[in-house]
Amino acid sequence: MVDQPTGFGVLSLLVFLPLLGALLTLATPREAAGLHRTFAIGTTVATFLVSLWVLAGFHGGTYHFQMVEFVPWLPQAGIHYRLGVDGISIWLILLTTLLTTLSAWFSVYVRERTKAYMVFLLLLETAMLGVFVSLDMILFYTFFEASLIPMYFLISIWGGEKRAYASLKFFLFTFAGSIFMLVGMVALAKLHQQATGAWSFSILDIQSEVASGRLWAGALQTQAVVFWAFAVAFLVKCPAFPLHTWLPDAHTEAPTAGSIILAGVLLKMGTYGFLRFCLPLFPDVIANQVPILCALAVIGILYGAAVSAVQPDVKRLIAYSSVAHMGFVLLGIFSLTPTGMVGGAYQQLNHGISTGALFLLVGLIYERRHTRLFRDYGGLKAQMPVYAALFLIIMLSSVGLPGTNGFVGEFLSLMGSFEASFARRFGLNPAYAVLAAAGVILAAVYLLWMFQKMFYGPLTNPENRRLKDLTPWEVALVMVFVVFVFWGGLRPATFTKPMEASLHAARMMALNPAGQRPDWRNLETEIDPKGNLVRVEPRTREALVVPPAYGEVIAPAEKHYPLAGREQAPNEDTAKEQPRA
Amino acid sequence: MEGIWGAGVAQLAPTQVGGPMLLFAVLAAVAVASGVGVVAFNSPVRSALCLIANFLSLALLYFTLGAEMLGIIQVVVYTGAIMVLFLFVLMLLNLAAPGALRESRDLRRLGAGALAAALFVLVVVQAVLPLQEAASPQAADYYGTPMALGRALFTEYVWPFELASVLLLVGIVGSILLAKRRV
Amino acid sequence: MDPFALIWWIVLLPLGGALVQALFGGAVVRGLGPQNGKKVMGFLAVLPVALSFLLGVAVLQAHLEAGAGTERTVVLAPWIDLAALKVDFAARVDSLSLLMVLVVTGVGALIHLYATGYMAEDRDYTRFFTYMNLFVVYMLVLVTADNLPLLFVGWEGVGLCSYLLIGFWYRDLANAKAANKAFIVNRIGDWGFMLGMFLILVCIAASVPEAQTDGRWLDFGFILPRAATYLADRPELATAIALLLFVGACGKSAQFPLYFWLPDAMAGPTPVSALIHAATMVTAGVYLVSRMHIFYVLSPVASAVVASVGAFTALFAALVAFGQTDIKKVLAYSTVSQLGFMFIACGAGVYWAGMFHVATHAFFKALLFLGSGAVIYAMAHNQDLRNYGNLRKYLPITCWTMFLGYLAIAGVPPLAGFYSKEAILGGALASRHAAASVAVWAGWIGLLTAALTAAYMTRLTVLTFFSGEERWRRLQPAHAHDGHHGHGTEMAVHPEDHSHSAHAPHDHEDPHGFFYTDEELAARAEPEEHHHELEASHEPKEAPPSMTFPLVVLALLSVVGGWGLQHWAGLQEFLQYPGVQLLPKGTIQEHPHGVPLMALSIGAAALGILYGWIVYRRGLPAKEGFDESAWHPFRRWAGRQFGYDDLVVHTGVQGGDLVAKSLWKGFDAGVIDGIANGLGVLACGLGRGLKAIQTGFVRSYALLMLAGAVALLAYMVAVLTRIGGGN
Amino acid sequence: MGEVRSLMAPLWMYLALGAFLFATGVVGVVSRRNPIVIFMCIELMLNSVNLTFLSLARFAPWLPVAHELEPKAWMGGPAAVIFVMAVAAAEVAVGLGIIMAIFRLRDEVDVDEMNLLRG
Repeated sequence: MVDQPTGFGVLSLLVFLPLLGALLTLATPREAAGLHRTFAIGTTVATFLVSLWVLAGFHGGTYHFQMVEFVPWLPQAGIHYRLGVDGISIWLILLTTLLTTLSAWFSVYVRERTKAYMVFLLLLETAMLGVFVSLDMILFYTFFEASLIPMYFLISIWGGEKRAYASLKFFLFTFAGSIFMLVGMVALAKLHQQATGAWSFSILDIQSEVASGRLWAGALQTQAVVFWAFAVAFLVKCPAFPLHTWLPDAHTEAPTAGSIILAGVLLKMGTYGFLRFCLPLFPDVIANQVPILCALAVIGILYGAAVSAVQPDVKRLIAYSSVAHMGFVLLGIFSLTPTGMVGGAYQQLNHGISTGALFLLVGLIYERRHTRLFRDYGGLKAQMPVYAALFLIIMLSSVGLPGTNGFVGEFLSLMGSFEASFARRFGLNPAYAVLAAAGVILAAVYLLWMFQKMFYGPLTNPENRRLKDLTPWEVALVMVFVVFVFWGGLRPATFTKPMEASLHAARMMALNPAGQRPDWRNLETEIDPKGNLVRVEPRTREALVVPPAYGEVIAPAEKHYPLAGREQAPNEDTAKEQPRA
Repeated sequence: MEGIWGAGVAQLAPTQVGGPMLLFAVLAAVAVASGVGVVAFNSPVRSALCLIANFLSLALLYFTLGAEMLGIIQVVVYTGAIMVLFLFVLMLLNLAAPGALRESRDLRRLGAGALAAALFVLVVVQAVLPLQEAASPQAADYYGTPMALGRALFTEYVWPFELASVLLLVGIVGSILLAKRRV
Repeated sequence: MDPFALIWWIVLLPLGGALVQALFGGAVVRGLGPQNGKKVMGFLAVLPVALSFLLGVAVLQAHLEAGAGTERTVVLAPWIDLAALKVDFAARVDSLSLLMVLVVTGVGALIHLYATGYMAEDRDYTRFFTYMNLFVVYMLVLVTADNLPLLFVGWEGVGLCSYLLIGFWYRDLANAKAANKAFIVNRIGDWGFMLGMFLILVCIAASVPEAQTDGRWLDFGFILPRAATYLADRPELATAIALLLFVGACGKSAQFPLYFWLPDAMAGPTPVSALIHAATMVTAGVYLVSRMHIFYVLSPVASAVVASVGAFTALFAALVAFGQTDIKKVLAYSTVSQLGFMFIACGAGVYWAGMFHVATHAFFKALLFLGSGAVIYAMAHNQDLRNYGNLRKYLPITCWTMFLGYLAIAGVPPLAGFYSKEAILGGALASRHAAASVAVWAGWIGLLTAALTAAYMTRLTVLTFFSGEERWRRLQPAHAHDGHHGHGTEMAVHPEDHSHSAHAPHDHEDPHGFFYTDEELAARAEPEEHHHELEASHEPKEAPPSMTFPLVVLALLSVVGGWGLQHWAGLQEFLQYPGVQLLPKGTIQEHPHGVPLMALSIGAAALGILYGWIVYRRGLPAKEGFDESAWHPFRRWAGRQFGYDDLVVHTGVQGGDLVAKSLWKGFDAGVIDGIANGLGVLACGLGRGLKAIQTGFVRSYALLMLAGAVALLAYMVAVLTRIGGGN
Repeated sequence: MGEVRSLMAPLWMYLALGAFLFATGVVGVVSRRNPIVIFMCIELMLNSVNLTFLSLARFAPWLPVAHELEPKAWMGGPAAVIFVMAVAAAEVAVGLGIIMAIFRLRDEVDVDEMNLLRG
């Protein structure tokens, strides 16, 4: 089918507003630092408002892409300007705009070369937003790579002592990974051309070919290769276990805003890529790859935790903890259970919030003392009680204490992987879940150790005796995170509801046989609130926001995997629900 | 292969020994000797003189091929113009002094000789011998006349011709620029 | 309004209290001055807990009117809301939860009151009560939760508060370390808890027909009735679930493999030890096992494990208690030992007796801790038994209330401890439960432990209050060491620190106002906090009424509590009803009130007391004096927990550190980065190699070109001859 | 094939001569150090190519245009010769200019000294 061009819409505005701001900032005189800050903060705030507008217009009840924009670009190559947002990307967009706003706000501490700094920050925002909204693989790849450059400069200009090494390592690792992805994209487009006769880089077209089983019909043996071409790029980005070593250096050397965005958003591009590409497009091989990816995730959880427990440098510690946390995300996503996938996708946001906040807090103290080493701290609790309290809350959300957002994500992903592994799905076995759960213990170990090193004990270092507590606006800055910590912990439904349909769809795309797979192009199928794939009346994309009348079930939702060896339920006694008040 | 190499491999065509062969033999001998001389002589001036001899013999060979026009052009352009240029530069740079540049007898020359020999053998074996029986000219006699040449140049090959003229123009400008004192 | 909706107010009131303390506490204390401010905030801290207790009584009224057998779920709000899993903030109102609610709020209120006096001089007064109120909140969430995840919220929440309160005097690193130890060991338990929860889910959720469920897979109302059905064919799964949950219980209730955090937890202020580490939090494990008892009923193996672990822990801790000289440590080990008793009950299948002991133990152990707190308070924060003696002369109220508590724990009839302990032993010895033989053995060990308990408690009491001589009189300053953890004396700015900070690097420019100027710094400098060590001339003084009143109330409870609960309130019937099935049908038994058991337990108590009296009545024996070398080797060994703690901690910390460091330096920096950098080096080498070819000699290029041409030609020839081979 | 004309040697001799001169020129280009001589050798090679062109145009006009069965003449050969000469002239002019420039910059013209392209 051929799409009608829709002009540029709100998503384009969202993506290119920061770019506009960057250009305006460029136009300002070099030494007007205040002006640069005003422009940058103003732009990010405006972008945040636009993203709220997008959220307001977003409807969680459908797995289809909404607010789709389509502008023909290179028809003969099947490359078009195609944007859209669904449940998987909507919160990442919000996270991006929020974190960028806060980083820009924090960046009043940047003294030298503010202009370039702010410009890079805004360019980075454009690139990140572009990654999350683009539905065309070439567009995606462009933004994906474009996000490297501003971050590279942020690290290599405003970074710490080893910034040159760190930035180069960061660039090379991620770049090398994504090269494979480009190859995979071309391969997919070529396969689309073989299947239908027309090249297309639109994931809508490709996925609908995959859903109908036509795309891979002739090329089953190449599917695993293409899958890994994508997977490698995303594993580097995540980062998963053997490919993670760029992260500690980059995090440690990056300026605070860079660390916040790196941890908060850039890492999510990896897991987002898994959800957007690897699950929907490779239904025939994904099950065989699950054990490998889950193994990497589990190793990452334990390894990251163990290594971070011996870091002498607080930022390094947090960086390694990111490896562990993203392990939970991967584990949840690749449990391929409804709970696990929601947990993984939700843990993305939580990690963005809690780790971003941790980096922010470390940045606050770093601005004062210009050291990140534990041995220079200790006993700060008496000196800066408010700072200590905020740090405690954020740290607990990172530990995954129930009641904070970190718990819900970890809990659900672990539950999902536990189900999958006890049902012996995909060749998993219980060891995966049991070991992964042990990561929760280690999280407590290193984070508590960090807190003790920084805040407990006598105030030994006389340098610290002069430290004042946080200034009010700094407290406000951190409070934003604290609000989300508790909101996400006590009302997770706010965030999980809009994701669920898309995640169910992604899961069915990965697991169901051809014909029972949801199709991103076919608006006559829908995921109902129970998670079943059902048929609905034909409708237009604009009409997606109204919940349709759900028709017959094409594929039922497989909510939980039966325990291995008892696929048939034991005879049910007449135990009835307890009366609920 | 048939199409390209015509009659393919055949036995030697009968050729009567006589004046024409003799003439060719002489010219060819001069050409070969002078060619070798160009490469072999150590002094550039001698090489230049050998080159002149070579050009003249080639011009005469053109005549034997019935391409009088080209033979004349050969004499005028090469022997007249280009070689003068060579000698002029040689005198200008005063490189004529023997031993100004000692030629190094290194492996490179051996390699060059070997490779050149290989080249020669290959070409002859592959391209020349299959054409042995083509002993008689096929082309019409007028093909070398100025008229035919001019018509060809101004009809069929007009674009290459124009390009050649542009090339010459560029060459002139370039050489002037390069030769100027202050580049 | 629905009286049962009050259950949420019970939880929310202390939460409000905590918020008030956290947000306005500092301001109030600064505004009204330390004296009045602390009074106000102390009142505001006790009030919500007391109100919760009253509300709890009201809910109990409604519950009894509705019939003890009923159970209700009061939903406050949805929490996790997925298509595949729904979890609510739902409170469960039944006898079990109400019993716990009353114990927590009642004892909690008393301890809060006590703390207002005990902590009066502390500079972080309001922070303390923030944590205390928060703890009550979490504890109430734990006991009222209607589903496992919500229970887990409380479960980890109390762990958090325990962490915060153990490390309350954080300026002493030892306290911080103890706090970390507590939290991490608890996390090990939580790991088991979580896995058990997941296992329940996968065992039941996927097998239940869609029609029967609204996705609330983890509600007790969903799990407990179905467990028997769905695990009947897989007993090993029931065992696995039960044991995983028991791992959690071990962590929280300090049972043997994981007990070793509790003694260190005594680093916290004494009210904390009384509330968290004696009365309420540590009994959460028993509550969990009782709440989920159906799985233990289904799995004799698990029950046997529970009983034997409980028995071993009881005995082990009782022995260790003999080697302790710190009064709070003795009480800590006795707590561990008593918890062991409760698990003997659970393992024997007399769950109600376990809960009974939870209640009575809350009374007398809280009393004992608070009493010891009063003693410590009176003795200038010196906690060493060996410096006490003949304190009854100075601290009459403390002495006699604590004496009652001592009799109660020793199991002297008709005090509280006697009834509950006898219920446990009787249930165990007469157990007709599937794991009967193990339970019976556990019962006998329990009896032995009862005697030991009486003995070491006699030691404590006699050495503290009686045994004529006042040993701190012959105190050399050398001995004035120990348990008390300085209230931040380190914080006082000493002159040399001034000299340090005077030429601190950031004196010159401070654009953001990050640092104190010198005068601000001088203003902040607090004088050395006045606090005197215990010395020979010390005159102990009785604690203020705010501290003694709770002692009296608790003493009363310790006296009548046992009889009251069992015979007046009819606890056994109260807890045994079909809904919660604290005893599954069929195995209900009357524990033999026959003479022999009575005689045995009384005899055991008498024996222990007699031994203690004989040994200690003349004061501190020489072979238990200050130089530990003179001690009996067994006592010394027991004092060091038979080396268990050192072993575990050492291997854990050192080993973990070693592994992690080697992973980091070796694998991360070595292997992975090695490979990455190796690739870089390889590329450079390649480039250098290619660079060598670029000689820049025109003729070399020409030669290469020629060679290429020849090779190409030769190739063509070869190909052509092959193709043309036909003719 | 048609009757043998006078003044004619067979095609293969011309070609062989051309090939030999070409090879000789190659040897010179590769082995000489004097740039001017190298130029001369290049001229030699160009001329040998011219010879080949002409002889082929004369004897076997059907070679380059195999599809025409009875071609009158193949004027490509002579034309090519013209172009080659033009190119040669331009090349020599520019080349010698370059040589003079180099000589002015650095007082010798050994190609082995001109290795600015060395990596």
